[in-house]
Amino acid sequence: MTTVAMSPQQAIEQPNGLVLLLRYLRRNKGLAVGLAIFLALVLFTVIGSFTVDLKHAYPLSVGLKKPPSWQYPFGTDFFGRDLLAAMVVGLWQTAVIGILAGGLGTLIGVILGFIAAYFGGFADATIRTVCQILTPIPVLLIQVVIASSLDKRDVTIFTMAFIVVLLAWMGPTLVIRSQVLTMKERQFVSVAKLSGVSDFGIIFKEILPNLLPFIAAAFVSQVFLAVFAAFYLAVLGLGPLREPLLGNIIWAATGQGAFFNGWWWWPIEPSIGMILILGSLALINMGLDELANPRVRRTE
Amino acid sequence: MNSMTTTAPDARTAMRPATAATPVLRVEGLEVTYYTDLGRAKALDNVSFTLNSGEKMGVVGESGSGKSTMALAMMRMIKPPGRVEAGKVWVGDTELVSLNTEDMRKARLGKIAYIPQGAMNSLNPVIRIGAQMVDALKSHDVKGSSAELRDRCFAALHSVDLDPGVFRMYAHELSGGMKQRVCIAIGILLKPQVIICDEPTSALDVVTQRQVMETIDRVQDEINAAVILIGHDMGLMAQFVDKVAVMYAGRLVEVATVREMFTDPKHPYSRALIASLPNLENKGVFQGIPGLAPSLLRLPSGCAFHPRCPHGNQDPQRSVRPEEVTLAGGRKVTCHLYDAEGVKNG
Amino acid sequence: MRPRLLIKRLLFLVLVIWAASTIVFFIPRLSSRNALRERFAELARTGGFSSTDMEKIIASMQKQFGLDQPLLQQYWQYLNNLVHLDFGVSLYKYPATVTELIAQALPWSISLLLVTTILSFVIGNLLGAIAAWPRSPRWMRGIATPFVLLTGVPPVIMGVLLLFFIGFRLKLLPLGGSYSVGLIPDWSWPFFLDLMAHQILPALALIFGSVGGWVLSMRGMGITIQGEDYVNFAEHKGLTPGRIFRDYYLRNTLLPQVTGLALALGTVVTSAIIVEGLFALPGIGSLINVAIRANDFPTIYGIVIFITIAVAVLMAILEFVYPLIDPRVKNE
Amino acid sequence: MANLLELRNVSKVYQRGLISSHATVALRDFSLTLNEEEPTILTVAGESGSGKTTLAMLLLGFITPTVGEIVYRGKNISGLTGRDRMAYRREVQAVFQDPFAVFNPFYTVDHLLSVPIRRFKLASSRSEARSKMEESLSAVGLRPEDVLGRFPHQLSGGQRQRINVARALLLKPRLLIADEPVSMVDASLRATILETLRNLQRDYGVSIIYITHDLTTAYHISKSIVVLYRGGVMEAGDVDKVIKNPQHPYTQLLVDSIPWPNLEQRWGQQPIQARSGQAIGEGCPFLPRCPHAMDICKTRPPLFQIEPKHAAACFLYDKQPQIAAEKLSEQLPA
Repeated sequence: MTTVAMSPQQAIEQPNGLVLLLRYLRRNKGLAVGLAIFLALVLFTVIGSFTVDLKHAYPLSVGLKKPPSWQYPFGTDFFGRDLLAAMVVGLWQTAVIGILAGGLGTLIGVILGFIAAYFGGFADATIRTVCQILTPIPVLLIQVVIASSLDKRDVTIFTMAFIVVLLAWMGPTLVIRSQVLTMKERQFVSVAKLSGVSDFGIIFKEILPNLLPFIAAAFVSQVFLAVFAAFYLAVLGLGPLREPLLGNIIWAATGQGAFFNGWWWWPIEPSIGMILILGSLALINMGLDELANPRVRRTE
Repeated sequence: MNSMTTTAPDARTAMRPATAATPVLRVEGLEVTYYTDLGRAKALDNVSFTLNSGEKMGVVGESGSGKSTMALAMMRMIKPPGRVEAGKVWVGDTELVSLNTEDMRKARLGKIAYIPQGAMNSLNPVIRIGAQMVDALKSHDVKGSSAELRDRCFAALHSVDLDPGVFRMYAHELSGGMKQRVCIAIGILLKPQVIICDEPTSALDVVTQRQVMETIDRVQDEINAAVILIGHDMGLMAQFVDKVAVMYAGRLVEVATVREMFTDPKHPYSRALIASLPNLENKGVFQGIPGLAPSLLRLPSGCAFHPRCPHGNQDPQRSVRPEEVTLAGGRKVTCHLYDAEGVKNG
Repeated sequence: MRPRLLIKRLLFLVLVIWAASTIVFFIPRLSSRNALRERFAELARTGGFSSTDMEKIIASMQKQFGLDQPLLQQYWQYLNNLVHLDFGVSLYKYPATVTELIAQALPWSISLLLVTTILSFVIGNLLGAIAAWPRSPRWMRGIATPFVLLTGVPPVIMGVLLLFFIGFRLKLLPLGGSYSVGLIPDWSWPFFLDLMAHQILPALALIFGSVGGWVLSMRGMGITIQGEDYVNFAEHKGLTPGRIFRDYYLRNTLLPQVTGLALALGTVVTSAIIVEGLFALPGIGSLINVAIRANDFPTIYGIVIFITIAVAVLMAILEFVYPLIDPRVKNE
Repeated sequence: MANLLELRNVSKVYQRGLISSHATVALRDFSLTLNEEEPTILTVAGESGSGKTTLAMLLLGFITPTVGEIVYRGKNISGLTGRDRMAYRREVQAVFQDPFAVFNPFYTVDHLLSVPIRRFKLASSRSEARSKMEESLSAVGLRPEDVLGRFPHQLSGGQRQRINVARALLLKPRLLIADEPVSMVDASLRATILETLRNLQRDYGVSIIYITHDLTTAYHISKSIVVLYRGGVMEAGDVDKVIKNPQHPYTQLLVDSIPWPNLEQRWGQQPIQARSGQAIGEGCPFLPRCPHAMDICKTRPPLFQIEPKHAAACFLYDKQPQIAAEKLSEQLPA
């Protein structure tokens, strides 16, 4: 019954999308920094994959334990890998695992979330209960169990991604489900029904477009969790040992006591790489969260 | 024709004792501008009026006309990107705009109280109602044992005819009408000189609405405060207030007693507003006001109402901004039609 | 809490534990590897073991462990043991049962885990609340961004960096181990101080890893709450800023955060596994670390289930405690 | 020709939660008949919780009745499928209350008009669709170029509610459910929207059910009125008779509480008793707050005929002839 205390009608033309995006980024520095770092990493990997001989990323391809020099800008490690090549390949592989596992996890989450929320009833009850039962279980430990029971030799990046996604889909499922539940009650869905739109039409044309910011945020946080999990397993020595995954490099470095033997560059470089990846993903996630939750955005 | 009640129209005002007409509230030249992304919007433009203790003034106008902005400005609660540009607000002998933040904080509820529109969630959901009253007292350095403070709260609850048991209840245990009356009780705890009600009953049913308005009326008599009722329901104004101020596009376009406003509105916008009201007599007659409320970002030239005004397409209206004039009997109007007739306010 | 809800909650708890143990039971059985054979193969490689009669030993061991019975039979037996908190026998430290190992390691980990979880909860939420509160100073409001970057630093990297710079280079704090060599553990004050000194670096590594998450979630919650009408009305009532911050803003923002506490313990435990390994602390973390390296499957599974039970029980307790602090929930 | 829409003894009971037996009766034994030849404007008035919105949801087919059935052109609506269902959708439309919530924020406002045109195939070509949209927009006093192509947040509440009404104009349904169409709109715009709805009925023969708590606008636009309280019909009949000469104690309290916008009509003679919260059993729902409460009121009062086209469910008039609930529509003038 309250009068519609609306902001005065904006007669002027709304500035186009790009200007709005830039203005939003200026106000939301976290997202800007995150995107910048992420782009830098992508550039590093793309340029690296052309300019550097990727075979040097594997053991016994170059001289051992050389500190960073003109010839080996990132130096070499105890096993004779050129760390620059190793970093390029490692970043690329981490990205593959992250995006694969994150993407799959989000996809499962969106599908189950929609089914549970929109069709409700028995489907909703089972999906919700399964998610609630699985939530308290520490996901990383189960992944450790899975990884440790696999034969070391046939563990590849893809099996890693599969292990990671196995128990990562509950988060997005619950988030998307609650969003769809609130969206379903909104009046524009009733109006769409009145306009003769079918159930599927409502899901894909009316509800899904409004959920894009949430799905994007869920995807980024899934990639973050996937990269974190892959790194975690690698550091425990459960990853694909031959691949120069950042986690493997650090596991090998700490194993050989790199710090104490003065090879400081060996553990530092992958650590910085990992911090940049996870940090940028976390910042982007924070930015997307604000985009999805208008009230949070308002105060910047 | 009307089988309704037939008490004399001005029965209520006649009964009020004739207090000395010292204005308890004087607002002079209040101006507020919002610096939004899309440009500067002058939400309040040189608003001035006075109010005596025990008097009720209604403030009406379309959404975006600046009603709520005026209330927030008087309480100095305008948040960025808005800013109070100029003006004075005198409550009794204190001027609020120049007070420092600490004194202004004490003045809120102490001298001037605000009853919110959304009573539904204006009460803290996780602490008891009593705690939310006592902390208001303590924040204004009211001394006394917890028993004394509690009794003071009981008195306030009693005057809004709420059972003292509400003191120990939580917000989710109260109905909409009860929550609104708790807000009123909080408003009168420190017996302020001015009470601003920002559409207090717009979220309530019509029967509860009448109950709440009667509570405000009784409470006002008890502490002899001046009351400003902000709203858009002209019927409520007819039943409750003594004088009516009409706002349009951030300006006060007319101020008159409720009888003058309803029987002989001067400003074309007031006249159109009164005519558009559904009434027992004019069943089936629909007189809307053409056009739309102007955007504060790009106000029409001259008088802001000229695009929608029947007298609007002539010269002074289109080009020159009208000044407020005082007509016979103290009525104020801001319209070129009355330039000659009224006395300029300088 | 009405009894009906009590039963529902306990049933849910049992379900969670059953789910975890079932997953942990079946997954290894699906994989082609045979734990025993690998264990002995490794022993044979390190000498002192002729491989000829190994098959016979493995067969007898399997019978003794009941691994040769049909899968369902094993599963039933496994669940039965679980009910008596018997996680089976550790392969690596043979005579000791997993339960004994856990019992030994638990006291060491308890202090580290609880302290880090509580500390990062308190620090994280306070910083998040201040970051979202409009009245706090300008630079405080920008605090969220660096902390978000912090969430990007896995505890093990933080541990390595701390170990190297503070431990090795500046020699301020011990490099590892739970107490200095040569000290006899007793309830004396100096021993306690020494113990604490050894815990600082691992605790810091864990806190840095999880505090960012709390800052982020609290900041989002804080911004939402401070837009609420009751905070606005509190200001209209002329309340002192301190009261508004404490009774209206903090109280309403902290409640939802408490529910996340139990889950947080789950994540801190998983990080502790590596950090304890890194700092050679004799807690649950290193126990599972060693078990992984030694393919000691019963121990790994035992610890995983134990941690799940702990987290699930804690969640149930929080579920009971919550209505006491949030009046709206009481009359559910 | 079967009636356009019939509600036969429709009741809706909400079971709160699986465990608790406490069930709230949102609507009790409500019957109504609407036929196409006599398009009318019927007001369903009541406070919040009276069941008026539940009735709207039932009529729109969003929820199904617990007891009784809703029949559209002779067929029960819950069983409609395929072409029949689309026909029902096409002929029973709604205007909702909140101008913010009706628009999908992702699309421009045109989406609200273009989707029904496409789904109900109201236009053969894009240009015809465009002209239909422009025609309905100008009929509600909006310049199409000011509005089309814009996003909802760029328009004022008044503009948005007009587009909402334009959508109804565009579809020209047989029955329009207007659920509080003007309560969130400024006074100046209220008259225009009410006039558009009235013209819809007068010129295009569209029956309108105007759901509101605001009796002033109800008196102004409708021919007949049904007053609901806690799911039960208290009073019904010609709107002039019911508003100017209310018989049921609840209607008297309601009418007396209306703040009429003129000084001669003072309000506030009827004392108000606080609305008690506990669930009423079988008896008259207004019993706990009724100044004339009698023992007999503990049983359910039927409708009594006070004068032609005016009935009230109150034992004060038990000497008057009783009317069965099914015959409610006969009290309502076309």
